[in-house]
Amino acid sequence: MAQRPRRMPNIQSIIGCIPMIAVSVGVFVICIIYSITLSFTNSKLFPKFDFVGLMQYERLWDTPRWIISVQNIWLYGVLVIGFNLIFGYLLAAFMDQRIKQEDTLRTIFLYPFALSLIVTGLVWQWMLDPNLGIEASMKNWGFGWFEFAPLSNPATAIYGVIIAGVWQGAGVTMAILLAGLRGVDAEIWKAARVDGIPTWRTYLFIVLPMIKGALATAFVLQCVSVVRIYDLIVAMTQGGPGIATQMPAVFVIEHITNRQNAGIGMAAATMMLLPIIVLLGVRGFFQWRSARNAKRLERAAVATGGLS
Amino acid sequence: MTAATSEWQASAVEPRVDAGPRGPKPRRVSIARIGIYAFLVMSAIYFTIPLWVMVVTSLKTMPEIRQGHLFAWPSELTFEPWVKAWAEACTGRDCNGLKPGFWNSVKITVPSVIISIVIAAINGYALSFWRFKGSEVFFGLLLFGAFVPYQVVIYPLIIAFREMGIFATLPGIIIIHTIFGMPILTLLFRNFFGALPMELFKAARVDGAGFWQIFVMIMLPMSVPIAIVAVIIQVTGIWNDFLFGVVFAGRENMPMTVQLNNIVITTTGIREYNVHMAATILTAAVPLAIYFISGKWFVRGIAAGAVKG
Amino acid sequence: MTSVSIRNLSLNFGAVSVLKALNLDVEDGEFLVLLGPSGCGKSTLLNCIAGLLDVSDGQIFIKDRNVTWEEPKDRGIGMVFQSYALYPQMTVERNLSFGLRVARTPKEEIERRVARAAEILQIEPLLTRKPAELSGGQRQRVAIGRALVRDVDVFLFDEPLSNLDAKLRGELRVEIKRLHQRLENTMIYVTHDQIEAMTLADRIAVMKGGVIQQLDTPKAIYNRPVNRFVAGFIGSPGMNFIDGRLEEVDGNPWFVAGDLRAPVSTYPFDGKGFRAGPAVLGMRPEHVGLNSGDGWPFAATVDVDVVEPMGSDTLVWTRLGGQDFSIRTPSERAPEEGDTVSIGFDPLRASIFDVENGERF
Amino acid sequence: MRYGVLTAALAATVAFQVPQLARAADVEVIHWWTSGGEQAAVSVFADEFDKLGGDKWVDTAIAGGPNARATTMQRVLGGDAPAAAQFNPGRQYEELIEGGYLLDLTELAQKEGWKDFIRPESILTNACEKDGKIWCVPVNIHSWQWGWASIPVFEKSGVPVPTNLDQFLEEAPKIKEAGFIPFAIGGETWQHAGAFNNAVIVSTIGKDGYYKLFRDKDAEYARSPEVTKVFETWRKLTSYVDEGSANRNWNDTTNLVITDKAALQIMGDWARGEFAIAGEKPGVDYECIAGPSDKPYLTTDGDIFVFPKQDDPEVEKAQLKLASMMINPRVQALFNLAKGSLPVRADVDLELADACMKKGLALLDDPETVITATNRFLTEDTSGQINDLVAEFSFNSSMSVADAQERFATIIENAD
Repeated sequence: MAQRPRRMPNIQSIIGCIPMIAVSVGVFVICIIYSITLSFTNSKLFPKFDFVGLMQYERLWDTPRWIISVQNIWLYGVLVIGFNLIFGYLLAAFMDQRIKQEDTLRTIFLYPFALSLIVTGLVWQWMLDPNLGIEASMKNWGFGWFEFAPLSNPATAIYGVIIAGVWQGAGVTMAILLAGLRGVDAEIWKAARVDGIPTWRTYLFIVLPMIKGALATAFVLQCVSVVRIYDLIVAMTQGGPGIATQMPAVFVIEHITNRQNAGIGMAAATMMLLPIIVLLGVRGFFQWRSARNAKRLERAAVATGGLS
Repeated sequence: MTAATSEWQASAVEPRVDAGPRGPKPRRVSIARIGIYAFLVMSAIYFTIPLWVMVVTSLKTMPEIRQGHLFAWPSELTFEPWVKAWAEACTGRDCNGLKPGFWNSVKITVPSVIISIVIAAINGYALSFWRFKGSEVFFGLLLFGAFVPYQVVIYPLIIAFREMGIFATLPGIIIIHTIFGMPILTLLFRNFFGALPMELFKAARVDGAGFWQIFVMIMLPMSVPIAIVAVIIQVTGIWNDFLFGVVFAGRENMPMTVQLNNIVITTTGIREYNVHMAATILTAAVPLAIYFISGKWFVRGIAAGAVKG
Repeated sequence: MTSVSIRNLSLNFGAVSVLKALNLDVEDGEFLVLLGPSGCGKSTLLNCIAGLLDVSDGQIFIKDRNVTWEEPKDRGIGMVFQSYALYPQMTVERNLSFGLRVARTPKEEIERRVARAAEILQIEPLLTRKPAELSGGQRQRVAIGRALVRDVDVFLFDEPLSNLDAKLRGELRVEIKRLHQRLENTMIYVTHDQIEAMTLADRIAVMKGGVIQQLDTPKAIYNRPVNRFVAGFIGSPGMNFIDGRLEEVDGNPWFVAGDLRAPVSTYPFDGKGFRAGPAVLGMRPEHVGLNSGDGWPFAATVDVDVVEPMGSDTLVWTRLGGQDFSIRTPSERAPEEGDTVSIGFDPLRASIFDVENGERF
Repeated sequence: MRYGVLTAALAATVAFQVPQLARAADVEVIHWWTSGGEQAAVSVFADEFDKLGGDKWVDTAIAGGPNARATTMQRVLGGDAPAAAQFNPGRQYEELIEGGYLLDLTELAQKEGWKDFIRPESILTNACEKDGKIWCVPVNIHSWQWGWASIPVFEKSGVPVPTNLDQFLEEAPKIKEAGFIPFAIGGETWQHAGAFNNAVIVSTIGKDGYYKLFRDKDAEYARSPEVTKVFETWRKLTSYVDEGSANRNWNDTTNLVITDKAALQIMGDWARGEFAIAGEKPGVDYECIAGPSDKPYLTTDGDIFVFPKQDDPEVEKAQLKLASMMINPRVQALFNLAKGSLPVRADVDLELADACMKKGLALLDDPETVITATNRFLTEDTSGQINDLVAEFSFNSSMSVADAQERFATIIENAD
């Protein structure tokens, strides 16, 4: 049996997977390598392969706009993800209290997620306009002291964007966490009630650790959308006032086109890829470790089983 | 019959009356309960206000908007902004409103959704039942792609698409959506097929069906629910896309979101907020309709589409 | 004539060896049961025979034809699965005919065969229903029917009754036996349920760790297990084991465990024969005599811990030599908890195993 | 008018669908002329071109110069270049010339004798000529150095219309007290950088200082106290900006002056188109202040069109036709009157020019008061960095003048 005949169906399978192979290798390997390579060149509008070492990275980290973009995405990321998780969990926990209007409320909380970020950005830009938006309306009602125009001030503009981000994302987090809550074994509740643990404590210390999976899902979903944030900025602030709400994704797009400096644009893109790779690397490591432990256990089981 | 009899017997027995509470637990309006409702109602207001503002603003005249009563119902209803947004609003010399953008979005969305779902279904099926050497590696790469910021690959893709001559064409933008929909959809289908009993597949093989026969005759009819979820994810995702539309669609196929943004940032004379809001609602109409119609499927789609930890 | 023949079959998943150079011959028309705990490789072996798994080494013959690398459909086999594996979107009729339609069998022929299978399995009224509208037992009948219509040489059953409740399982067991009697096909049946194995099989292959431990008739396997594993696996509750030594006293074999000493000269030593040294004595609960065993060579007095009435029988739990010891006795003769009873057994019906490798002496 | 466009669009669609029947080419033009006055101007081009018969002007208007240029670049990069694209004269399209992506207009220019009538000649040679070949068509001259003042606002505030920035800054508190926005500016970064680079720098440190900074890239000078004054002036100016400035585009900002809500806007002369279309009269409703300075200079900025190479010879023919039409004296007159800019040729009849336009023409006639625009000295990358810096400085009051100046000097130092 030296020669193992091949079976035909696997060829069919490979043929069926050609698009997947092309995309996974062509786009997610070759294109990324290409982008990273260009970040070491002095490419302007068109790709040029005259290598300049780390020059683009040095310049990148010397560019105030990039520094601000990075600060912004951290601030935005931490606050939006944090708010969404806390707010989403509160909503989910409250929705879990046999609320009669649950369906209606869920529909209301979740619909922003169905909207384009362009739409979200435009609406909130309009609501936060100091001359016509919430501020103007409140002043009209006689609250002359009322000031709420975060987008007009560079120090607060990013918080205006965060309001829109939370508006768009809290409902999804709620939906995912609520699904997680509904998946919790009903007997846990009975046990907690019999033990006399207050409801809020049960939610915080017993149930929360049990819905780790849903939390992780919500967290990863938010992370991915934060790193990609582009549309919201374009529609809401165009990066302004000044450069107060610039984001890495906007930086990259603007440098590969309008600014005609693909080299630094690709350096910035590579920096955007870095946290993702670290995140996946950490996850991969934990997965590998648990797989290895499982294997060891299995081996141990096989070994002991073989003796008996 | 037996149940009825025993019930009758039970009711025939005179129940003992003891002191203390009996019957249904009285409804107590606790402070906690009020707090919960207050929180939920406040949240609901936060979530609804923008939609309300969009609707009322789109129905107001410009003079009324300038008075700054953001939340008030229009004193004088006008549908003119809607007509204008749909068919007359200008970007430059073209004054066709959002209408062409709407049809462009349809042209882009329909084939993109179909193609991406068919490919993802085949991927998920092959990955679940017909693994070949390296198939898991390709899938791993694809999953990695789900996390990659689009900006990292846009520049090389522009160049690659130029070389293939499909930059700024309808097939080009469809391929782009297929590419970027593939990771999440493949995961979706793989998880779905992976959860099906392997024995079903084995039974079909013993019955003599091959790769495509099993896919078409057994698996596809079974994957209707997951396909609905996939359609919801893709239609909303592609319809709401801005970045790819602006870069890859080309002038002839500019989707609605791009056109909306163009209309809003283009002003001649005064800024017509009512038209902008009407245009915004029109752009949001399709995904909103899908959301309201699909209801719980949408929630399921989110949970399923979310990358599993 | 052999129906299925397996030569040196090995299967590795990476570094893990699941089947180890296995040999097996199944006679034509035989009902063979593959029995073993989960993970023993019995289902894997069945899947290899079906062609659903590619083997690492070795050959498989069906009707003297080498089918090692044939497609499942070309092997002349039909298979019934634990989860029934009915195609949920098809009616029963279409489920039955799917394989024939794939093979482009003429329409009349399909109808004829479906009708025959439905008649044999008495599922004619169900033909237009979907699987979701059937009960578990009906589904399993349809699953069997699907193998039936294809007119195969060998039926493969992969734990077909495990998803059913106890009562239904009993009924279908009888039905499968009738089916075998009627069709006279070769059947290979995988189960972890020893009652199914004992009742259905012409021969049982007890497997563990990818190796067939013993291949024999149910009776032989029950009475003369070749090793301690087979002995412990068959029977419920399991065989009682007492650790001790085999010694030769005056030319006669003796079993010694602590202060218990018993001559075992009547023991057949049909395994690997007598050898002095550490040994384990095994005896089935139903072979232990209660209060009447004074005459038997091995006897002891024990305290009754727990009594479990099981209807016609009662299970009496005591402790002997520091280990749990169970005795099955007719209910009318059962002692009370706390009683002291004497027990005895006949070496002829016991088994003695080597401590080192568990083999039967 | 609207129906005319619709018909044109319809005709274009038909032509697109059945190219065999009508051998007409579609000439797609990317530009950023989207405000009211600009649209009137671009319509001159489009209508005149369509009137020539056969070929069709296909309009791709994208609000905001940077956005429009980004689109052009993206599409050239993707191999889907438009037939014509607007740029500011300078280095914005340098790489397109070097990469050989543009149609060579030398032959046409020689045949029509562009060099003989384009005035000042530098506008052709500096902007469009490279290695002895002509690559673009200049269509107008714009200058950034204008202040647009609402006369009613100044009257109601009880102060005279200023003639220079220092005077304005003295008056600003009074204007604010009277309830008006003293200084109107929008949110786009180019508005800030444009006003800063051109108007404030030139009126503060004069022509020589301007050249030292941008032409000679003299970083030492950029750190000098004279330049510090520029930043101080800008800081003062931006302190009089209203809340709604973020996110506002330039023509909405001009509208604040037109509707007498704001006192002064610094914006290029294209703002005049907005005043004209609103029916405002110079000297009565609004005042145009050159400089804004008592010793004003004007940059000869403006707009040019490049014609990216196309595969279809029909389109190429149409491109040449369009290039020729854009520089045609009659079209130049019509276009520039609508646009509010100055024509690029001297032989254009400008009888209809208003007072502001005449002020500008006078300044342009004296070579001493004409300076070259920054775009010719700076790459898009460098000017982008300056844009970012000035915009950040405008909005971020915690950024000190010294820091801003040092960063500015560093950008100048590293510019290529």
